[in-house]
Amino acid sequence: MEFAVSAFEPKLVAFVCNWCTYAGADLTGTSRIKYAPNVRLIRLPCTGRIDFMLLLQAFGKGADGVIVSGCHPGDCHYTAGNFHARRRWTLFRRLLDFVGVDLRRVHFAWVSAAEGAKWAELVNDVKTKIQALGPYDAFPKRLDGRPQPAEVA
Amino acid sequence: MPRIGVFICHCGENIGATVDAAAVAKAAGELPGVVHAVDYKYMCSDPGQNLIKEAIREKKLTGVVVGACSPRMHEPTFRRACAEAGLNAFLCEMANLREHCSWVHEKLPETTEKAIDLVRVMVEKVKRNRPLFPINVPITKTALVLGGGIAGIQAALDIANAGHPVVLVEREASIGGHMAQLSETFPTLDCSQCILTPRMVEVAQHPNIRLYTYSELESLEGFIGNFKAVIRKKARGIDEATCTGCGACIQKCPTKKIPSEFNAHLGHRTAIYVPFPQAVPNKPVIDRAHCTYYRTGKCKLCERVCPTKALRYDQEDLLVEVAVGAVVVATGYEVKGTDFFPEYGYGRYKDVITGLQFERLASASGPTLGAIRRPSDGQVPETVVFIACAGSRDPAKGLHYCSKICCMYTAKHAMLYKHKVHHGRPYVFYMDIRAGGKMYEEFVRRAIEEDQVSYIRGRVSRIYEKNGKLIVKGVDTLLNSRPVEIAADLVVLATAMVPQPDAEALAQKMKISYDGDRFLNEAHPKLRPVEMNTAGIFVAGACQAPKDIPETVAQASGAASKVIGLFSKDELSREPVVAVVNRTAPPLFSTCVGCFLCETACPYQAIEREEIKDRNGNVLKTVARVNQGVCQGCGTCVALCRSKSIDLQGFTNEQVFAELVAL
Amino acid sequence: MEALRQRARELLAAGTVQAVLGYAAGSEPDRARPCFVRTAAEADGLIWNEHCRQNLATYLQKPEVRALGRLALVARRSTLRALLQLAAENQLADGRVVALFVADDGAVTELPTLAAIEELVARLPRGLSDADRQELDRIAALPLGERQAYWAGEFARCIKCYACRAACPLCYCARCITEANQPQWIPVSSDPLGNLEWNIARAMHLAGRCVDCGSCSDACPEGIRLDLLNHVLAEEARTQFGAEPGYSVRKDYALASFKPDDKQEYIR
Amino acid sequence: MTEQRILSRQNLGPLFERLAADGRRILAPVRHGDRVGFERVTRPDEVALDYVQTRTSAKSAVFPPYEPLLQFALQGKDVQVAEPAPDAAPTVLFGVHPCDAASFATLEAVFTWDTPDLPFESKRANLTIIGLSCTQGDAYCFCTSVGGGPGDPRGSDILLTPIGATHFLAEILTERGQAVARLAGELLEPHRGNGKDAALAQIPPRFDARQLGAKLPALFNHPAAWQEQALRCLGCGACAFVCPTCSCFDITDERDRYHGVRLRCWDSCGLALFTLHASGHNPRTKQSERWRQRVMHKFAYQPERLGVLGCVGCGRCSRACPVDMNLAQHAQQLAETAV
Amino acid sequence: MKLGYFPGCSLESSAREYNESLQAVAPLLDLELCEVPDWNCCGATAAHSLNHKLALALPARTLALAERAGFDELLVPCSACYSRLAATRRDLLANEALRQEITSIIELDYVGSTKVVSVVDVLGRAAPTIRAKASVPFLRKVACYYGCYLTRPASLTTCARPEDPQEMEAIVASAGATPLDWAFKIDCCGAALSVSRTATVAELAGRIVADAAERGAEALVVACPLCHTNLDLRRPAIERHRGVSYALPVLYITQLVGLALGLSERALGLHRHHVPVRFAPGAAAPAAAPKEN
Repeated sequence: MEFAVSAFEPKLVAFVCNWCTYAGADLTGTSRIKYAPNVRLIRLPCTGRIDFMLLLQAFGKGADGVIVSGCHPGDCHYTAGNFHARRRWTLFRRLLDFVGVDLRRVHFAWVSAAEGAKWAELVNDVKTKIQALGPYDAFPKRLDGRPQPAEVA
Repeated sequence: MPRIGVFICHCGENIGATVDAAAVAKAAGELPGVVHAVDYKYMCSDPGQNLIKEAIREKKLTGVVVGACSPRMHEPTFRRACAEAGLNAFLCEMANLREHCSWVHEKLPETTEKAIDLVRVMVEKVKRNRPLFPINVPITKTALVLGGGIAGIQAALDIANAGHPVVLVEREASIGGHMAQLSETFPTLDCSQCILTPRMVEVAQHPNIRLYTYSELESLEGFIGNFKAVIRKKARGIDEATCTGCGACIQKCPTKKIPSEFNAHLGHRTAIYVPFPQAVPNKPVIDRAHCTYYRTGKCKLCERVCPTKALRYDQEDLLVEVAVGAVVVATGYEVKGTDFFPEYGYGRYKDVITGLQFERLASASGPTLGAIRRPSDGQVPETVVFIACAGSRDPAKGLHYCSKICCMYTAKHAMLYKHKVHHGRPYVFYMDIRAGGKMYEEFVRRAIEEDQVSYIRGRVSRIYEKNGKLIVKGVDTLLNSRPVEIAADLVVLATAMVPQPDAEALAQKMKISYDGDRFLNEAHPKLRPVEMNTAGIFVAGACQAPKDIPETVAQASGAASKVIGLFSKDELSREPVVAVVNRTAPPLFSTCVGCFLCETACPYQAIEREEIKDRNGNVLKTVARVNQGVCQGCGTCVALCRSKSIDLQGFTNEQVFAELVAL
Repeated sequence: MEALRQRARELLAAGTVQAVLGYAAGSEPDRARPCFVRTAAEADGLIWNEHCRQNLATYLQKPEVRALGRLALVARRSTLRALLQLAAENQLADGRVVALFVADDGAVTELPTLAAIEELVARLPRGLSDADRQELDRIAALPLGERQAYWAGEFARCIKCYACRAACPLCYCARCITEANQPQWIPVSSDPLGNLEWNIARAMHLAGRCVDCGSCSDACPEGIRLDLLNHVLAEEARTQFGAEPGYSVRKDYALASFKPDDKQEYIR
Repeated sequence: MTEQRILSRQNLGPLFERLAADGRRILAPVRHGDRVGFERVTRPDEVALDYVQTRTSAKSAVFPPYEPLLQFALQGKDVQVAEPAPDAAPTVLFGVHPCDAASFATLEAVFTWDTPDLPFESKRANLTIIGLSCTQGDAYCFCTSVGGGPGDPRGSDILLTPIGATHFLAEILTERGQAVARLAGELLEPHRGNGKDAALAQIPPRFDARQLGAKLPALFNHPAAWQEQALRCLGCGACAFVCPTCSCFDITDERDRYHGVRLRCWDSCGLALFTLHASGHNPRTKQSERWRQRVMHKFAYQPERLGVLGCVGCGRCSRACPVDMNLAQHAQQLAETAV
Repeated sequence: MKLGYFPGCSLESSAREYNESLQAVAPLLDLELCEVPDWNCCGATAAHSLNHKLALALPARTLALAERAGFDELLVPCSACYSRLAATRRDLLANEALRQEITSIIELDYVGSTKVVSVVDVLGRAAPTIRAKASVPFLRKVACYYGCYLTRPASLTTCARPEDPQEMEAIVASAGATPLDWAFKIDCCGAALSVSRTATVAELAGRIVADAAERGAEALVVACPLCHTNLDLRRPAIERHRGVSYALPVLYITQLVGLALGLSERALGLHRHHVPVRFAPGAAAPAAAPKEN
């Protein structure tokens, strides 16, 4: 059992804003700080652009964990996009929790363009946590023509 | 069918040492829709770019993915290369194989796999890219400057001197603002009016400046390059074209005891008046609240003596509409806070005055012609106490912020007093002395050392009158915190600098943001200090935050240069990464239902209302429209729209979904 | 009930309104159905009891109903709140409807303007019923796995008939997100993901807007307690952001505004 | 070929076991609180035998809410298309009332009138229906108005009618019924001559569906007949989705990066976008037109084109409707409307 | 109007005339004072500097008793008592854990529904009635002395301008008096040192008396028993310290109002003062209309 857990490589999707976290992740690279290769970034202009449906979409497509990250409050390139996003997340998290979506799989962070190290820490930390949780089988997946776990009829 | 070209860069060893670039290119070549996939040592080099250009031409590519460094680094480079080869620049995307992959992971098969993933995601995205074209917004090359103080004057002159028409609006009867009221200015002690009035005259005579005094902004609509401003020209009661400014009416006016605003209520003026002798324009206005004719229906003495028959008693406010491309807000401040400290007795004791009143006392054009005489009995005060921070930096009693200019003007006042009353004893109660600025610290030292101003570090608790003296009770925190009492003849409060009383209303009218103290919010506190969040609106002077004259002038010139920069082109060209509200066939017209919940989410007020009408002009539907000149492309509205009627060009829902599917 | 009929007769007779939208007896004693009364004589058919639940404000967006002219609307608290929220969202012009608010004791208050509605609704008691509160707390207290299983079981019965959407006074989009198919936001099929995404999207789209009428779950042919999702979000929006939708015609959408110091302890 | 037998309730258990041993799955009504629905069962004690009506119909057994029509996969730059394996598991639908049993004739008429519909036919061919006569009805039942009845054998392969508290009269009606009877063997005892009518519910007819069908075309352009009734219709799909005969569907593709599936999903003529054209034009703009379509389709168009009524009088639509649109009541009104 | 009433220790001893005058004036202003049953010391003695919980429990008990008796407001004439009770109420309402702890100590619940009001609060509200009923307007110049506790700390006081309060001035003006602008109305009288360092008291209180006298005040007006003690009882010490004698009486504000309402000097307890309450003849006649301030 133990080796099965450690063999599991979680699939992480990160929704990040262009101006802070994407740039922060660039800095991680420039600083040659190593982190787990499990994460895939979706670059959007601003956290305000991140529709809550995108997070569900990521899980529905098989993500085991999701990271959402943008500029620190007050630093938004568009002044207030992250403030709007934050309210959306607050409500969304409450709903997810209520319907039984595991909040340990949804991580929110502020990572600025200067926080390259924080980005690496974040990814590694989320990866470790999701690895311990295992694959997110409890979340339904999009039908894709492959055999489904439960019969359709 | 899409024809996508994929170009994988080794970036020398930067990518190549960790990621198997050739394998990435090979894998990319097998992706559906990819017709061309190569790797190369340095894609950003000229030969590398030529590889892309040639492939675009030869393979008739409909989209390009460059797997290289961060798009924040070279996206413009590769997009330009694509455009040069005839492919719309926005059909090029970059996969970040360096910063997000080769530099942060070990040389392992997973790393190359991740690189392939990143390329595939971008291939799927670019298949859904549409050609986008820079948004060109025509620019009306006329600037509106609100406020005729030194900030507005400086901005207006700079813009006008660059050759652009300027509409300058001042709500008082003359331009000049607070600077015209000042006596001498720190740290040079040069005469304020002497340096200001030439600028005022220059404004009046400048061919590019249209001056509206005694006027206010009624409304502002539109967006950068294309504003429509309506100016309310208040009724002066005289015909400005006919009036020669001879002043006969003022001489004859029987109502003479009206407190003069210009003299900070220390002197008087008549009902028909010019605020001060050097006023620009030097044309009087009638103060209808005090004028005998307006109050009783009789008098008209002014009309009788007017040599040019310029009086127009029945004149009404006039609304003037002007088209402008940029706005500079320079509406200034007021001095306030006398009621923060009732125990100082301002209003109860005539000889407790504000700093601005002291300016008028010290001014050669003031009520005492520059002699320091106390208001109560006209005596020369032997002892004067100056109280700094009388309202500022004290959240318990007044304002939390520092008014910034008080330290310097208090030192100046004490000096001016000492220069005029050689045997006088000036005292200054202060919290800290903030004298950052060129020659500022030296100026304060001069006051203390050469002019022997007694600086007492401590607060004043109370002022009361006794035997014709004002007893100032305070504490000296440097002298073992002993209570001190000074029997003064005059007390000057360094009252706080606050925004104009109607600053909030003006900001709302212009849809620009302001802070909790009602000062206007610049777009970025460091990097965009003269811009407002609303594109095309700029800020100068103390309406943004307390500041002194040099700073104000610098900011005004900064704002002017932004306007001039904007006006240097005929059209404003903007990145087409903007939100768009969809339009569909009738009878729906748009899937937008017009709830306008997006309106308040937009940080730029870019959401407008569009009425969809039938042939007879009946409104069928009101839907949202994004003003592309104003939208900055954050996409907050896109995420908020329930019916998905708004999308963000360059980051469309379809593109993002395709990216997720490809993961 | 007679007071209601009398007000309806008067409004119709005076020509103040062209129709009164109220409730009539349903197929069985435990049901009531919305009805449109056009003449004073028909007003005798109006009833008022605890089965009169469908929020009648829902009808105001229908073109057929718009075509009827000025309406009187039999209203309970949530109906009034729906009217105010619709007005705040530019969907209802002041004066288009006269609300006939029926209090618990049967007293009828005629509210011809939105201002009058605002004034009255401000005085009404707020909050969830005890039963709703208990059910909410019961589910929230379940361990995560059981909570997940509970909702998976509930959503499994969803047949995507969209009765919840049709019954909701604030689901008035001309094109619902479920019908946006480029991209396909929510799977069309009523499979586990499609049902989960639909129900989450519906609840989120009503967050900060829902007026707690419960028409969604009343309408659900499978009896899924969809309203609980709305209640949870309404409570969160109220406690976190002070959102009280449906109490003012002022547009004050919690998700389109913010405070710099909004809660964020979950963000690292 | 009808044979009559007696089935003791005690023998249901062994019967279920023999069906299972024959490789058949059993779908039957199961009660959860105040809700009864068809589910897969293995034991008779799971089955609700005293229910009036399930919330949703039994049509899912042959026409599920969503089902794959084809699958595709990307292989390199090629697309491989595959038919999904037909769902051919032999199935017994146990305990459906005669109205639901009758609905399969309507579904068959729709799905087989022209091109064979493999997903449907494979399921239908493997389905045996053991019906259960109604001993009780409610205000919404109107099977007798549409040519059916609480003991109507049509559609069932075997029809059970409760006789007293302990037995069923079992009418073996078809060859598929015979096959089950052979499996049951001695579990089916000889018929002792008990009459079945006494046990049946009384459902008085409210209108004559045939006559109504003949009259409807004349009412098509009779706004009063539709508009007032449809004014309160909210335009949801509840009535169609619970209906045992509604067979409209929508086709959609779902995919990830390598695989995809083409699905058909239930749809409803009550939804506004049902008839929306790509041009933006919608031939049915008003809810009354959609409601009219529903009534016309069931009582006029399907009888005319396919020779079957589109309504079996189960009353589910009226029970499910959030705003109490009562189909039988409206049909009755229409039948009484002078043309 | 019915008010809970907490006289406190002083008003039963050194400040009896404050109690007498308040009780005499109240009915004329439609105020019904209902003494809180079984009240106890407010703890303004040494308690509040020695034991924090005791300092809260003592006033809390009185507050709880007042709340149990159903009073919306509790009138506390002594400024020191007022300060202790108001501070306790504030502290308990701000800290639920503390409230529970203290209420368990005193074994009485207190939820804060009873508010604490001072004589200045109550008379301020009654000013229109005083103006209307002032049959013998008090046509004299007075200096209103607030002392420390009525205006401090700023978070407790009900005075709109703690550093330059005007509430007492408004009351005495309604009784016909002319309040003077003077220097020491919120300065300390030295009450805390009243016993231990009388010389300091003489200096501090002396300044107050001297300034009021020099500005032509005909009376000092106070609303605190401790102030009264220092300005009235300690007058000989003041006069010795300054070498000047002052014939400046010190009136409780209730006494001044009582005089204006036509009550007798005896009813108001004026005879109990150390400094005789005597005024220059003439001015008190109601001939001249009271000067509005």
